[in-house]
Amino acid sequence: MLIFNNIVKNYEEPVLGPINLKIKNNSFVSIIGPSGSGKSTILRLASGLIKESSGLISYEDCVKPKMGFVFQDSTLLPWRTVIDNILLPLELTNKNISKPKDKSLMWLSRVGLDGKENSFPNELSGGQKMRVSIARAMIQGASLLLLDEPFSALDEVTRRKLEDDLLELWKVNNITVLFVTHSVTEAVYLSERVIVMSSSPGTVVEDVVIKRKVNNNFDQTEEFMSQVRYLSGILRQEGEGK
Amino acid sequence: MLIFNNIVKNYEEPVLGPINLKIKNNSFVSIIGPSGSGKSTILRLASGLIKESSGLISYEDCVKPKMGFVFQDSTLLPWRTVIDNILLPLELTNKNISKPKDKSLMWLSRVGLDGKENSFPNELSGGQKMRVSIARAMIQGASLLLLDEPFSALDEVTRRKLEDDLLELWKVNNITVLFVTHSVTEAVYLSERVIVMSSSPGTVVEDVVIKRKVNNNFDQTEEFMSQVRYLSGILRQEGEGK
Amino acid sequence: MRKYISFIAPTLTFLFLLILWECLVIYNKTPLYILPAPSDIALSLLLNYNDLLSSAFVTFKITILAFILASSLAISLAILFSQSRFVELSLYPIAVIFQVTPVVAIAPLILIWVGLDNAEFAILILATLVAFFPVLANTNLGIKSVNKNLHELFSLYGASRYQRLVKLQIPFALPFILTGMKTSIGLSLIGAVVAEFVAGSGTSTGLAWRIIEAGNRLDMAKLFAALILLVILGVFLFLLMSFLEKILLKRWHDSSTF
Amino acid sequence: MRKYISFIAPTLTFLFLLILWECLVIYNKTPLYILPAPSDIALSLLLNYNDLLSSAFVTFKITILAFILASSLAISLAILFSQSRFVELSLYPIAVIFQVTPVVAIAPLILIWVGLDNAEFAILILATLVAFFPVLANTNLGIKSVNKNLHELFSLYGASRYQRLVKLQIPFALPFILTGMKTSIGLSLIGAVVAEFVAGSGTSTGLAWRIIEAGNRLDMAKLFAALILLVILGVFLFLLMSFLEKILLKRWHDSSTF
Amino acid sequence: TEQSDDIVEENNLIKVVFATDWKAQAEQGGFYQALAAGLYTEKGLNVKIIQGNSNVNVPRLIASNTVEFGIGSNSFIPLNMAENKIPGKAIMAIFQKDPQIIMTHLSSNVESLEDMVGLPIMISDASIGAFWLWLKFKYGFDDSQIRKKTFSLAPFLSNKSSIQQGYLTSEPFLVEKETGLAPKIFLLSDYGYPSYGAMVLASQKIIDDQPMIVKKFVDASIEGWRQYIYEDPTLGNELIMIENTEMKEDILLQAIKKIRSYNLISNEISQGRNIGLMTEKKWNDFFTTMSRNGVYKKDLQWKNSFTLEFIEESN
Ligand SMILES: Nc1ncnc2c1ncn2[C@@H]1O[C@H](COP(=O)(O)OP(=O)(O)OP(=O)(O)O)[C@@H](O)[C@H]1O
Ligand SMILES: Nc1ncnc2c1ncn2[C@@H]1O[C@H](COP(=O)(O)OP(=O)(O)OP(=O)(O)O)[C@@H](O)[C@H]1O
Ligand SMILES: [Mg+2]
Ligand SMILES: [Mg+2]
Repeated sequence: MLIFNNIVKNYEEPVLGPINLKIKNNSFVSIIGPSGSGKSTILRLASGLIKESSGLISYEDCVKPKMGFVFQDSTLLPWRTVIDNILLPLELTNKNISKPKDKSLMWLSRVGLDGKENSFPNELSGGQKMRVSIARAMIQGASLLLLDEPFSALDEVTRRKLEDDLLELWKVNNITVLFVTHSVTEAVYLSERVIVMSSSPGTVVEDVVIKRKVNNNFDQTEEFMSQVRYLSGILRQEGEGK
Repeated sequence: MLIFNNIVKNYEEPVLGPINLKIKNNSFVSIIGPSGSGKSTILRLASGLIKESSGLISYEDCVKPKMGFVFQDSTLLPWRTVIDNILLPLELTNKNISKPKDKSLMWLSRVGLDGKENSFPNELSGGQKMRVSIARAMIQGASLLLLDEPFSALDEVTRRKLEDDLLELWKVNNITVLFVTHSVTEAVYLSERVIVMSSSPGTVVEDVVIKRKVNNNFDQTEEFMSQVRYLSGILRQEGEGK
Repeated sequence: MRKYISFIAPTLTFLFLLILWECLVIYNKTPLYILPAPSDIALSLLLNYNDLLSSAFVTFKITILAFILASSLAISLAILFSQSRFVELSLYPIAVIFQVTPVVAIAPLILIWVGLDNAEFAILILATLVAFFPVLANTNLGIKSVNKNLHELFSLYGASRYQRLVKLQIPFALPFILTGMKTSIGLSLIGAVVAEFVAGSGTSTGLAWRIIEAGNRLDMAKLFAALILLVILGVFLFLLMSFLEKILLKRWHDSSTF
Repeated sequence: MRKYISFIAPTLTFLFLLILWECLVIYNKTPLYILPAPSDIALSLLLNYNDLLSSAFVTFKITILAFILASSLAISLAILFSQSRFVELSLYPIAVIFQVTPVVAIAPLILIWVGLDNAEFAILILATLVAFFPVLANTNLGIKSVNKNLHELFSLYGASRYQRLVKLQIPFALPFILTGMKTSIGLSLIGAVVAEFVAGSGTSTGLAWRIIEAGNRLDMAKLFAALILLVILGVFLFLLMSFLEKILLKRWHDSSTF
Repeated sequence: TEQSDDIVEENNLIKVVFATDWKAQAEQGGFYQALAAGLYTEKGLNVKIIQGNSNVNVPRLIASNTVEFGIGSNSFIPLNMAENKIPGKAIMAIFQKDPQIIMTHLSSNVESLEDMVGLPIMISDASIGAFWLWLKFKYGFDDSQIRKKTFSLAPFLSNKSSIQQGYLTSEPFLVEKETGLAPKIFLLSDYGYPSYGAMVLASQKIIDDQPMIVKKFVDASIEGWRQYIYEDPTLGNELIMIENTEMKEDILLQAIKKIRSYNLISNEISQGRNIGLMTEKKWNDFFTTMSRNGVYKKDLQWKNSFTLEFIEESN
């Protein structure tokens, strides 16, 4: 359980809050909202990278879970090859994983980058960098995944494949996913719960549990469509309200 | 007219080509394709930022048109405020525009960033940076716009608004637009012609003219849907063929 | 409190060091003529107040002039280098030559060249030679470190070389340049003193003059008083540069948290 | 052709300068005792081959030692600074003090301290003092310039200070450090020479000593031969550092196009 | 071994260190002669000569007991030591008159020291605190005339109107060798400059604790000088040229000749006797001249700057 209790974040002016949220363990929660509404800020607060201006963030058992974070801009070390970038979390957490190299090659292949392991970041396309960053977030088996628009630089085929991989991973491994996206369909398709933000300052305007009667081809169902329409409507109101 | 004649680009290995393309003046052409297929590379070749390994790129009348470029990663000068970043092209091309400040404020407002003119880039969210970058590309009234996934970091409302703004701009000003996206719907919705790339090395696998009987609410029509389905099918084949 | 720490911390260190020094000298009964205690030095500073301050001012003047000269020279040179790889390859070694030629060795030549009556000018030249290299090397690095993407942006808009320089390369290189200058300002001071040692004249009597004078008279307290003034001047100039850096880099650069 | 230009360009400049120098000396009939022609110097170099080379070697040795010492000291200090703002604020001014204290003035103290029999050690200390600051300032800048995003990445994975240092800060600062070292290596050489000037006893026989003695005896050709050796040494060391830089930064850094 | 233990037995020889003020040259020839000819060893001393340079501050080395003996270039130095209560004093004077000269080019129209008032003169750092003071009050020279003397003669040679200080035994020879013309020389002692040159200074510690060693050192040095100037300097010169590989024999020989012809270490009458001699009268002269002109306070214990106990006049 990750709890946001009256969280406010101010820079020169207030940008976020107050936010009250409870993210249950093993849930898959998406955050959508206009650009600049504070989605990234929420993830950074959740991970402890920035400090809240007021309020309290707490984890269940008061232990910070092991986190994987895909930043909005792929944050790769320019002096490391792709594979060494992916191995970084293992090095830093001193995790003794058997065959780390094999594991990272597996992830590299899952994000469709076989053969790029010895490239440097500046030799990759935008989407490729993002995919390396995704592989890196996945490799250490985090129990809380914070994903900031991980797929928005990807073409639809790759994206769909990675979405399904992510769902698979989530189901099998009992992890919690906090997923920022600006695609309503993606949010509805993937998550159990969608949080909609509005901006200036960012607050939660809607917080819905996604109803999902079938799992196969959920995105072809009317149930899916109606929820997408509902959320899009809210978003549109938000956007035009400004 | 922008002509790609047998263009090949190699780094250590071949990444693109051979490509043969003719982009008519005042046309709106989208490029879609898997991540890493060379879409960005094509834009950079077209703008002359990188040199082709072989082949010839030529412009009509052999004059390089005035270009606006939205890079895949918003390339802002970190020491300049938002407004000064937007004014940069005017400074560099020494264009004597009346009231440049007003014009840039107008663009800033069009991309939904009123009030952010004195922020520095590191104080902006990912989508906000991208929007500054869009405003910058627009301000000098280029006759060739090269847009590399300009809207992929944006929420759907902002995106839809900017898409319509772009179409408006294109229609009114007789400009040529080369538009990279990974959204098939976006490509079909916006463009007169869609080019589909495949990867390793990047080549053109499909080049279709978009049929558009109506203009209003085109994206609600079956004509629209069928073309989207057709292109998505090709893309899926490409993606799975790998 | 946090606001004043940047002032308190160094002051505390200084005080601590001074007290340690004083105690060691007293405890070991170190004679004055080997190492005077801070109190002796302070006394001498008070007694020779006038001499020393006016000398410090002379040295200060030359330092500032040399620093400005060296910085502008070095920045111009680095800019020239950035314009042509050939020029860079041809001239960088020459700059290295000037850096590694000891002032002591070329002082006679410079003196001949400017004439004995222009000893001050000779000092200025020598001090400049001592100080210019760090700025050159750092500006060079800064200009070369400019992000490829930003360069492409400028190419796209057909920026002229001049525009690229003043709107991209210089602003980007600024933190690098300023660090070079922070090294350089100390070297200017050193250069001004050393140059006065080797090429000075009796018409302008900077701190080197006082050091020699006190050394000749074996007046160690005064010698150290001059040295301390020199050091204070150095630290002052350094802080000045740090302050300038803070102002110039204010908001955007990651290193500007200083 | 392009490949060799980095070799041809400086060589051409040198040749050009040498020829110009020779012509000027011949044309102006400059007397030997003021400025010998390159040919005179070359001759003297040949005649005093043995002496000069062995002196150059002595200077070279001290330079390298001082350089290594200064670099490691400066890098360690900068690392220490990066660990605590308080330490940085307290100690940076001390580093500035050491930078601005002229070697000439502290040489006697150091000599007394290490003992006259250890003049070489005194020279080493002095040369190190001369050389350490640019590396310190640049390493400091480099470590501070580390991208905020990258820092966040490391925070996220709970990197220890040590890991952050060796896996993030040092690699990131590498280009900065190397530029500092490029300045520093020249200063080490200068420092070795100047320190020998001021603290060398009869037993040390580096290039400084050749320069003074040749100067005393008005053997300008030999003096310049020693200077030229010094300069060659300096340029050689600089090129060595540039080469090292090229290897270390190979692929990733924007500035590594050098 | 720790050198501040100053005296260490070694083959039954007592080790002492002697610091000169310059690289090995004829002006220190007698000491090298004594060393090379084994005169010190005969007296049971193991002398180590450390060559100095313009930056080595001999009084400080003596004060810190880093060395037992050292050279004091002129009479100001022992007085400065007394003024600052530095424990050490002059025990003998090699040059009875200071060989300091001022030189001009032969073509110069400067005819006397008075003519130099107002003209730029190249002066070394050390001299600013020495004979320059005398020139100032005697002729009205002013600090603004001072230009730094570098280690090179080139600035002098390149400008026919330049004036520079020098050492009687070295610069004139070099100038003549280079230009073919001997420079015009103004020997300060000819104008009444009352200083000794090249005194031997000893630390107070060794004077108090082991006067015998001091005496032995003085005696052997005197004999060394006698041999070097008035007999065969070969041994000394060979050692000098080993210690200072840049030194050449012609320079050494002409310097010896000059020392003899100018009677620098011993006057015409005594010709090799009374080397090292100092007299209270000459010290008194020097001090009164200087103190009268404000260089020293009148109450300075000037007698503390030297001791005559190790040298005696003979006839
Ligand atoms: N400097 C470089 N060195 C080597 N390979 C490069 C370099 N730049 C790009 N590439 C390769 O060229 C290919 C095409 O890159 P490009 O950026 O054009 O792809 P893209 O279609 O824009 O992909 P995306 O949708 O991910 O942005 C990629 O496989 C990439 O790895
Ligand atoms: N360092 C900062 N200083 C000042 N304001 C900031 C800073 N960082 C973020 N902001 C502001 O906080 C707000 C929220 O930013 P955030 O990055 O969380 O938005 P977001 O929802 O992730 O947007 P996007 O979809 O564009 O990524 C924005 O308006 C932004 O301008
Ligand atoms: Mg964001
Ligand atoms: Mg791309």
